[in-house]
Amino acid sequence: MANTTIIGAIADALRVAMRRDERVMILGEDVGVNGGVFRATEGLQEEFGEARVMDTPLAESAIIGASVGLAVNGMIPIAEIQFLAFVYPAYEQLVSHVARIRMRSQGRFTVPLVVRAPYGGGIRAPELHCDSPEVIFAHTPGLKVVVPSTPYDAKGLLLAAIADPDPVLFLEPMHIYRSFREEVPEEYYTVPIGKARLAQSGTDCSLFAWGAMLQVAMQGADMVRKTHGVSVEVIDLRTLSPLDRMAIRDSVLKTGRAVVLHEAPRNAGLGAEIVATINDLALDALMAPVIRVTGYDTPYPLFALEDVYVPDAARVAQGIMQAMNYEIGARL
Amino acid sequence: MANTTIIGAIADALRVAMRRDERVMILGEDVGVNGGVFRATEGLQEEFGEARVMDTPLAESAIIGASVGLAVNGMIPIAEIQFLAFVYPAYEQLVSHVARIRMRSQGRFTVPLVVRAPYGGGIRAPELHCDSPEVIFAHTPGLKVVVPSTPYDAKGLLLAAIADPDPVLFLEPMHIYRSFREEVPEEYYTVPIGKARLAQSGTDCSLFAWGAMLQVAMQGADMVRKTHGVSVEVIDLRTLSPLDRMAIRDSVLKTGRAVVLHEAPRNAGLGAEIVATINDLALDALMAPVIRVTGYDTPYPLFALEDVYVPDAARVAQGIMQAMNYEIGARL
Amino acid sequence: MSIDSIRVSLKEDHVSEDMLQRMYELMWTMRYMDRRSVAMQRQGRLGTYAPLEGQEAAQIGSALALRSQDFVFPSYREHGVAYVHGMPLERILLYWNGRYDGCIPPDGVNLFPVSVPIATQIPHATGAALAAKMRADDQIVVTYFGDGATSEGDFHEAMNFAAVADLPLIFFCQNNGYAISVPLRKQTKVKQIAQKAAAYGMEGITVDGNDVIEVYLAMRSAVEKAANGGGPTLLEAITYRIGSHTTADDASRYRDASEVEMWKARDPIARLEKVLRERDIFSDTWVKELRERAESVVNEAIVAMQSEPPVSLDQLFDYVYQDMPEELAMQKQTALLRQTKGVDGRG
Amino acid sequence: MSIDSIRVSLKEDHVSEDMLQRMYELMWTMRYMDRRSVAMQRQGRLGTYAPLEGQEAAQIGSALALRSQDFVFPSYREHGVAYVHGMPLERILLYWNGRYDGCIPPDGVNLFPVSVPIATQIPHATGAALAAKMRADDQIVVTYFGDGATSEGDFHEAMNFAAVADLPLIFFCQNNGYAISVPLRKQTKVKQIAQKAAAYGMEGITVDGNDVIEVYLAMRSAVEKAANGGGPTLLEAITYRIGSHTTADDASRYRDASEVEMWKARDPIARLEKVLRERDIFSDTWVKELRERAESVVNEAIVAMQSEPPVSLDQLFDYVYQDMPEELAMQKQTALLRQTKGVDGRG
Ligand SMILES: Cc1ncc(C[n+]2csc(CCOP(=O)(O)OP(=O)(O)O)c2C)c(N)n1
Ligand SMILES: Cc1ncc(C[n+]2csc(CCOP(=O)(O)OP(=O)(O)O)c2C)c(N)n1
Ligand SMILES: [Mg+2]
Ligand SMILES: [Mg+2]
Repeated sequence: MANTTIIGAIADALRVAMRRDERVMILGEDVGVNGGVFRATEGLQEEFGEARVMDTPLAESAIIGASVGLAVNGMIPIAEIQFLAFVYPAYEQLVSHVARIRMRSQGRFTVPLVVRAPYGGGIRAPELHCDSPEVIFAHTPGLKVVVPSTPYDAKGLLLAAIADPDPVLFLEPMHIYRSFREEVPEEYYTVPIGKARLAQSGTDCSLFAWGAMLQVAMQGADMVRKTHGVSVEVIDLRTLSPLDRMAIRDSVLKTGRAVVLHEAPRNAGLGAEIVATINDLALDALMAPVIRVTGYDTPYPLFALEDVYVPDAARVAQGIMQAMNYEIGARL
Repeated sequence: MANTTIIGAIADALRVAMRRDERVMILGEDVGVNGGVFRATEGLQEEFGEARVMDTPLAESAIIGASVGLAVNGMIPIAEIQFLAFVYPAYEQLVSHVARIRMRSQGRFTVPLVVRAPYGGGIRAPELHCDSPEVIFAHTPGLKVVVPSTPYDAKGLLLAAIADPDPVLFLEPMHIYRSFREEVPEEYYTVPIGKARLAQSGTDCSLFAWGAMLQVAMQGADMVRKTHGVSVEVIDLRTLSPLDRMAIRDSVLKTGRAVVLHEAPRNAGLGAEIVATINDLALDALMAPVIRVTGYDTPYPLFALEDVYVPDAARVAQGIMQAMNYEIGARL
Repeated sequence: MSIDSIRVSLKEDHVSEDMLQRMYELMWTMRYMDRRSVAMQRQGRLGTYAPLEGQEAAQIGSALALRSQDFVFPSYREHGVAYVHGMPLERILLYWNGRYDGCIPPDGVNLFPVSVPIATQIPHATGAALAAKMRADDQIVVTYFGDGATSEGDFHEAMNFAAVADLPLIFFCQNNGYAISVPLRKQTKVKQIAQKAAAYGMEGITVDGNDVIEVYLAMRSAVEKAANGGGPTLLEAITYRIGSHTTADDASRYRDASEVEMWKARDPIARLEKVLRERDIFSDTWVKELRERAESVVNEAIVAMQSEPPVSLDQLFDYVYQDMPEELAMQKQTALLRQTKGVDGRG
Repeated sequence: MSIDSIRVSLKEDHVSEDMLQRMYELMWTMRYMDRRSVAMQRQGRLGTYAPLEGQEAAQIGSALALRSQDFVFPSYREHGVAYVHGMPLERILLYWNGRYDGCIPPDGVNLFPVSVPIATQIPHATGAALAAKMRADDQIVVTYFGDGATSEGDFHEAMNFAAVADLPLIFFCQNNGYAISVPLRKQTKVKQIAQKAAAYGMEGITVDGNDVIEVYLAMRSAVEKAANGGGPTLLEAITYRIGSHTTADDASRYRDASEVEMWKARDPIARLEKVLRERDIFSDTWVKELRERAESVVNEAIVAMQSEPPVSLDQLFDYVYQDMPEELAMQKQTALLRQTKGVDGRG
């Protein structure tokens, strides 16, 4: 066991994976001697050499495109994108190729690629370092989208992503990279992709969150417990695509109310799909509209405004109370 | 008045706009002497010259990026993307710049750009000619997304898009480019962006659709009227961002049931936002889950499979009957 | 490195008579197949099709210089390359009928599926070449693209990456003078695509793409160079497509008939025929035989294509992921029920 | 066009004494401002900041050659360019404090906001230059970027587009040898970035980026050329950043101290000082005066930055679109209520 942070757990997972399987390699900007701008790959080039830990030219489409070629020619590439918004120039490679090669070739060629990228707000970073476009990739069949919110899950989910025969976009909540520590096994283990985690059991309202928002969700749940005695069930979705629809349904069937929390703009965000999932599978149980506590429908602002933009515990608490206080109308 | 098709109305709108305002120009691949692969720009280079109707190199990111520069330096560019999936290499320009320049510069610089692109399935086209990623752009604050479904709207909405001070993604349902004609005024007129159109009034169930799916919606509505006497209200959303949320709410408050229809994959598609909008504004009126009739959660297939993939009238009719036959449960 | 100095002047002597005859037969086969495909499209028996007529020498000549272990990343017009590298003709045809079989090479055939978005296959080739280099086995990689493709960012990023990493890779550009309707002079200001190699510190070579022997020899040395650790090459074959961009295009809108005629006079098959005649290895009986052989090969492929079983829903649902997500499995079940009972499972 | 032959050898005689002194003062001002910014970041008074120390000559020299009507599309490190072209220092500082004011040049200042995603501003410049050419007024466009940026697809697409369209445009590359930690040899196989111009049929010029006079003169002729219909130029200034990539970076992880020392010995300010002394236009009183002036300009800007009014919600909501959509107006109202009453309007 090691007591470590999310970034520590990620670095550990990378090392473990590279030791286990020679085909695993890392490519990206500044991943070599610099160890990545967040130090996720620190020491790896020393241990595994320049070929397996490769500083690429500054060209994201080539990084993802080359990863496709590496993957279909026998390697297991892990591509680091420095900040998630810088995957946009590689959007075509991700959507038109990475996500479709298995289907296009009916399994003849596959892309066991992991794309790692820090994302989300709250660190006073320059513009375009803080986008949360997870829904864009969740809408792309053929990709899986995974977001850990604890050191234990970070290591286990990343190792599962590397072992996965299909491409996984592994989003790292940089706001909580170093914000807390947890005991994490030193050996190899995986946390299954596709399964949500019950972060806290409750009876009155379900609260769905992921990544850095999980902490905010817990704080918000705590507030309403203290102020109004509301018992909130907090679900850490962990995998955003494919969604654990059964976990969403079961929780709402139990509580009858739900709040979704995310940093991304509300309109057509992943929150909408969670509302739609509840509509599909648990409408009868619903005693109030599902409340979405999200970023506003604006671009992520320059950092002087980010505290206004990113949902905080007070907004979560308000969202929960909104769901709790809803007076059901003449629904029929 | 001229009796014309959607593609005819688009060509007409372009000509009218270029005659009215010297700053309006067209750039894209094959838009010049070839008149565009669908002939939307036929004859325009002859009339307005090579500078105002410009064949660019084969480089979508440069087309959109250069359009930004044109727009902030006094022009009103209309960029043609040959098929919507070929805007993917320009995704970064669209999302990181086109959508954000007004906000970034607090109105000091603006991008009155129209990006036109044919999209959608059903024409036995090669791979990646048929994607319907409209939700991706609807999730991008700062962009507007418009889709006409009739020749009259095509001309009026395109002229409104060109007049709009903000960037508009103008999606053209190529499946119905030439499938029917309608009387269209020859002079300049606009159809307001942001307002849905009541395509058919009804009392039992609301059906939301746009673009090429509007026809399919009407056929599906017709089927259930004939077979089950169901009165369907069909709403043509026309603008996908910003959504006409009030039109959605009002219709569902009236009918109590709803079906959403689109070609894109279901998961996190625009249908989810429409469900979420109904959840937000009309949950009490809802007598059944909102049914999503959509493409499957797979990449758009090679064309031998497209008839299976793209929703047809029978699937729409089934979706409506599913909503009609739903037995409301013990919701509390 | 000046462009004029690198223009190779190769002698056909290096090529065996057997090889010359094989080239001729392959070119003839592809031309016949191409014309049949265009005709079938007109009859509604094939979807939109991208003809290669005029580009046979560039394709056959380059593909013949490859070894079977070499990995090919094509664009959408390389039917000739695909065939030479081991793709059965009927699968090539099936591709143009919207069938996935057209994307699946037989086992052991190192051919990536057609890439529709322009230039996007080029970085794939870069990655594959990096894998080959890391494994240090005797594989080189080649990617095909057009003149228009060189304007895309992906071309640039992949070229630069390959040069820096010194990869066993050939960038093969079929410069046919047009990207749909856009002529080369609107695509780039340089006269030859090979000049672009200079930006990457890479070797760039221009060959007469209608001279199958010149293409073959240039490709053979690029393959040798790559296989021997000499790094990547940008190889430009100047050629012309005689037909339209695809069957959905009408090239007469943007090309003068006189230009097309000029290029017809440089027909790659006729040119090889001249060489064969000079070498005295061309006879009417030989040609008759090979034409019959070629036609029956193509005709059999067409029959095979037409007798393919109907598409199956498995093709739509089973290959999105290795393990089908629950929700997708439900969607498949619904689709199956619709297909068998004509109803929605939930309807 | 050989790279060696185009390396300009220009004489400082062409530059007036006034201009030389102005250069010196501007470089000194920017260096003082840069060091203060780094210090303020350490004290938590500024966000992550990208220092320019070492690159003053490239920035001041090139910007001084511009006319006020010329349109500048910068990257994120061009504080010197921005200042010379008319952006008040306090706004530059405000940018690094996460404030929108930093993206708004005063009326008449043709400066585009900082572009964070690498190379993406380059196509903007291409479009702006196309507009300038269409209007045929006397405006040229210049875009700034780093050595790393030349690997991105956007650099390539924009260069190619500009060359084909023959635009009044200068591509100004500050080649400081690194893209964060990645050295030039891992970025590209060519020795000089200017060589890349060959791929586009464009002129490429390399100058000593630490020699402000050479930069200025090369830029002046590129501006003249562009203004006179001579088309675009790729102008490479070889320089070095003395500090870290940003205040979030630690350059000692990837650069040898000896390399940094070597470049410190080529300090652009010291080099200009030498010229001034040779010309006998450098005196201690003059320097003392200008330093005081520069310091007070910077200090005033810092005070102005710090006395900016607090951010307003209008900045978040009012500029997404010209006309605020209904739903967004509701979101703004909610946010306002939260701010004033500490509660959600609906809560
Ligand atoms: C990214 C992208 N943009 C546009 C298209 C549409 N398109 C298909 S082929 C083509 C021209 C390609 O020209 P070139 O690269 O010269 O190849 P050729 O067809 O001449 O073989 C275009 C623009 C596409 N397939 N992908
Ligand atoms: C598209 C994109 N990818 C990655 C980054 C992260 N990043 C910021 S600066 C930088 C290096 C840029 O190097 P160079 O172009 O040489 O400019 P310099 O910083 O040396 O001035 C990187 C990789 C980014 N901002 N945008
Ligand atoms: Mg071509
Ligand atoms: Mg640099």
